[in-house]
Amino acid sequence: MSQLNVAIDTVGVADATPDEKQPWAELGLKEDEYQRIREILGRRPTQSELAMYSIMWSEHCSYKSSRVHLRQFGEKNPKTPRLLAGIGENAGVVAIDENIAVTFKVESHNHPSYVEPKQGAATGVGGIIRDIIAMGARPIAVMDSLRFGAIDHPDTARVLPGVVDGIGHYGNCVGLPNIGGETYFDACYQGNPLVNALSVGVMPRSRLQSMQASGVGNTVILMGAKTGRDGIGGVSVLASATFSETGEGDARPSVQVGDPFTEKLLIEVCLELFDEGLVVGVQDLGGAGLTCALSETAAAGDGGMHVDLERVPLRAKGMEPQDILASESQERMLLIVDPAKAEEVLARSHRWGLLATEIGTVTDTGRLVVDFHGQTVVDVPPKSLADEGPVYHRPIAEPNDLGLIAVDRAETLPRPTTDEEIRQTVLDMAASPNLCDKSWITEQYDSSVFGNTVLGTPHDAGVVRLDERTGVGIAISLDGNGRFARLDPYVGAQLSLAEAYRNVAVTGATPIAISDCLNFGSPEDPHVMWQFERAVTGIADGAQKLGIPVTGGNVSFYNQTGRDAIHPTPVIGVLGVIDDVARRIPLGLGKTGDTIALIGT
Amino acid sequence: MARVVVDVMLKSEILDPQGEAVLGALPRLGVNDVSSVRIGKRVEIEFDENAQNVEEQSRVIADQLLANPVIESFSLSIEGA
Amino acid sequence: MARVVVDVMLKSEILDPQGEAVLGALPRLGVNDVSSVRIGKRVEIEFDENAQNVEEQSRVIADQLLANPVIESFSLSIEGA
Amino acid sequence: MSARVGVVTFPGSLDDRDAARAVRLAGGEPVGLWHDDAALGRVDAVFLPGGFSYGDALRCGAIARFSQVMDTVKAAAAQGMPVLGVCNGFQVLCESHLLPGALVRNAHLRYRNRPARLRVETTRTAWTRLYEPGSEVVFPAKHGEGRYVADEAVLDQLEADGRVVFRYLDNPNGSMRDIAGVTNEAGNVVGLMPHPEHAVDELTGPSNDGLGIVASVLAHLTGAADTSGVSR
Ligand SMILES: Nc1ncnc2c1ncn2[C@@H]1O[C@H](COP(=O)(O)OP(=O)(O)O)[C@@H](O)[C@H]1O
Repeated sequence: MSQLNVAIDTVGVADATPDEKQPWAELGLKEDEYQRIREILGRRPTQSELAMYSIMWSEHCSYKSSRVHLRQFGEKNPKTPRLLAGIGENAGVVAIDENIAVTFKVESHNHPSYVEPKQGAATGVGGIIRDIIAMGARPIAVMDSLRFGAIDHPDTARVLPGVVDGIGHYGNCVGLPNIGGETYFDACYQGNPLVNALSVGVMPRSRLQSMQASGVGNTVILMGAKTGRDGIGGVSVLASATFSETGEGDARPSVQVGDPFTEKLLIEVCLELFDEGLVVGVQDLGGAGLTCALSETAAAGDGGMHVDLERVPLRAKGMEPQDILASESQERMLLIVDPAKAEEVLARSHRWGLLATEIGTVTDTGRLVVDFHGQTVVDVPPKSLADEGPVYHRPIAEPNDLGLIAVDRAETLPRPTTDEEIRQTVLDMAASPNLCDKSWITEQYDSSVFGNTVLGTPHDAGVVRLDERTGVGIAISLDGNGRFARLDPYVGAQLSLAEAYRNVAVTGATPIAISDCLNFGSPEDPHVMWQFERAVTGIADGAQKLGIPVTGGNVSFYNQTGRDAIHPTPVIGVLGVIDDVARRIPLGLGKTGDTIALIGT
Repeated sequence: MARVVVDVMLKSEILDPQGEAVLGALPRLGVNDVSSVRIGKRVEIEFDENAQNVEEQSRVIADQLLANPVIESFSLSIEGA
Repeated sequence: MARVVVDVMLKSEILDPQGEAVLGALPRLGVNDVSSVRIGKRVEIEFDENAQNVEEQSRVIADQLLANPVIESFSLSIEGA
Repeated sequence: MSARVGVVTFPGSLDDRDAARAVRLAGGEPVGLWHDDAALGRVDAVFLPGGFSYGDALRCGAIARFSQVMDTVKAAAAQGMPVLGVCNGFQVLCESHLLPGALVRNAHLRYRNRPARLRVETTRTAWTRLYEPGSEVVFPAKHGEGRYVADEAVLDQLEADGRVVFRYLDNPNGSMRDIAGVTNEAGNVVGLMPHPEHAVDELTGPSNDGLGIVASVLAHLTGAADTSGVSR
């Protein structure tokens, strides 16, 4: 047995030491939240439990500030028989025809990409790909929507190349074509660049997977990379509170490094297991690691779960149970498997050179129990972590400068009048970083792997063939405009939705579904909360008008430095279906003599 | 002429996919008793004959250009002056 | 436990664009008296406690896997046994 | 019966499906081969596809060289079996010493994806015999480590023997003498960086020039109108 810290904080210890001071505030919990945890458990939480609650009740995992507004999507979404899985799942799933379905989602990895641009962006791509796998789909393409500060700011020279390198490196190595995206520069993103990544996958409808840990006696398997100390920065206060640290200064990095090769193996192994019907439930390990995967699968299932944490293969020495639970190591998936099939699951992953380990069992206790070397360190109702987190009704107030902005109208700007001025305006626009050619970026991305990319950059939307025999395919566009949303978040969000919708439609595809990534400042600022509420309402109303549902998305708050928030930046992905990709309409002018018409208003 | 070698390695707790891949391949070469492989960069810098402050300058280069302090650490050795 | 370090460098006649890129960036850091920069790999191998023939095995690893003799050369150092 | 072309899947191979599609579209029968299997299962030729075998962390193709399948491929190549390596497959062939030279980091240090115009320099190989000598083809080139390097003496020898198979018309990576692909002495083993398997259909690629690669090997295997200098 590896050396066990005698000071390990078990449920028994917690019972015996109710008055132990705990660093809940340092972990981002509020006093009343901490008291609620004590009520739920009927005692003080152990260190591991405290770590789990602080993670699951964070803004990122619990959507505590956004939840009341996001409900609108469910309420206003048009009903469509195409929708096979919607909001609340890892990613929304829509039917293409009687046989196939696609799943797609856009997610942010903004702050990590500022701290360490290459790895932050790379792991963002990796994370969204695992969401797609978890639904049962083969990922078939990625897209990226990027916002940076001023192009000539020295820090942009650090962030931009790293982000592009990370997205390219991860997508290229894992073998997914990049079929489009956006790149904008604005000083408001200087300290808060936005890195939003979208992935789309395809599956036979019968292969749709669930995240339920159901079936008492079923085995819980952790598959993929070893668990290291990646990204446990916050939780490290627990350790330093009880024993002094001796190790090197770099012992607790907050940065995760991605390994696209392992991710590629995860894709192949998972799909093989799904096709063979070897999996009961599956969940990817994302930002909140095992904590999130264990509590969500257990909460979605019908009973409880028992886990022996010391079985988790570790990359670092001396990890405490709360470290293992909080680790954000990449390229891991959790599988729920019939014990009679466990051996075959392990064999199939080993054949690909992928680690897979039985770490627990599904139980009927209604509790998530985690033991570490035989001592119980977690014993909680899983729903209290996954579904019963705090919900806030944050105050909302219209920004004071809205009137000021409204009177500063484009019509008041000087117009070019002479030929020379018009010429100069055209040149200025062509040279503007937001309009100029982006091939410096896009040619660092593979666009043709899989041999199904029918349209990629520089077209209005990416078009991918799904089935070689029928020619059926999909089109996707990803669009956002923070400047419009700053002027009027309701209309601005709708403009982005309309732009993505149009970009899909002009390829010849019929739009059928929406995914969104909502990038905003701090929810504790009532002005930001107002922007958020307006943007969500705009999207929900727009989706209703257009007759296509919002199937999922992601909220990124706290994109702000001091009191300065970024422009509210809802980024919208629209997915369309095209019966025969051979009939797609590319960008550009046709032949000499063709008529040019302008339609619309 | 001074020759400076800067070794840049990933910090010990950071995943090193290159090292892991090599470790995984060793059994194919018949090597089974290696416990860890870490791969970093070795940078050899040659200064002009009469360069001043070689160590100081090397430290600046390593710190600002060669190593990414978020995930890497470096060590310097000066091989002749 | 033996720790072996293998340094792999591009042969001198092979162009090293990464080294050239660093060299080209130095003046921006205010460094003007560097004449050459070459970038290679540093591989740290840790053997199990009771591994045998550490040097021999390391040489096999370096020669067959870590360095490509067409373009690279390597040097070995054993740091403890 | 159409010829059977084995397509190897290493962990990390990415273009294996595309290679199989190209074989099928050109009239051959693709057969999947697994990196850990020594048996080639009665295939008539082998296609090593692009990707990042075993993660390609150390040096592209360096680890794939030690796979079971490569031992068998080496032996079969020595017996004259046609072997094609594209992108990572080319890197694997060089690392395995089935082809001379090495592929290193692009001179501009970035991964770059652009359609590449190539000149077919020789049709005296198993994989190019149906092209017109000197003709121009367009295949996508997309790689970060595709700069072909070798000793001057080796390069001179390749030129003298007519073993440069493809040359870039707009060198995208700094390859020496604009070399995009080479062959072995017998002409049965060919490696190139750009992707013929992504140029099989104008709907999804820049051209369908790549079909000629597999068509050539099929013609070679059926021995049709043997105008090439390649022995079987
Ligand atoms: N970061 C990126 N990733 C992938 N594709 C991008 C990215 N940035 C821009 N593109 C692509 O480049 C092309 C031109 O982009 P853009 O200048 O924003 O044009 P548009 O205004 O038509 O969207 C589009 O096809 C877009 O998808």
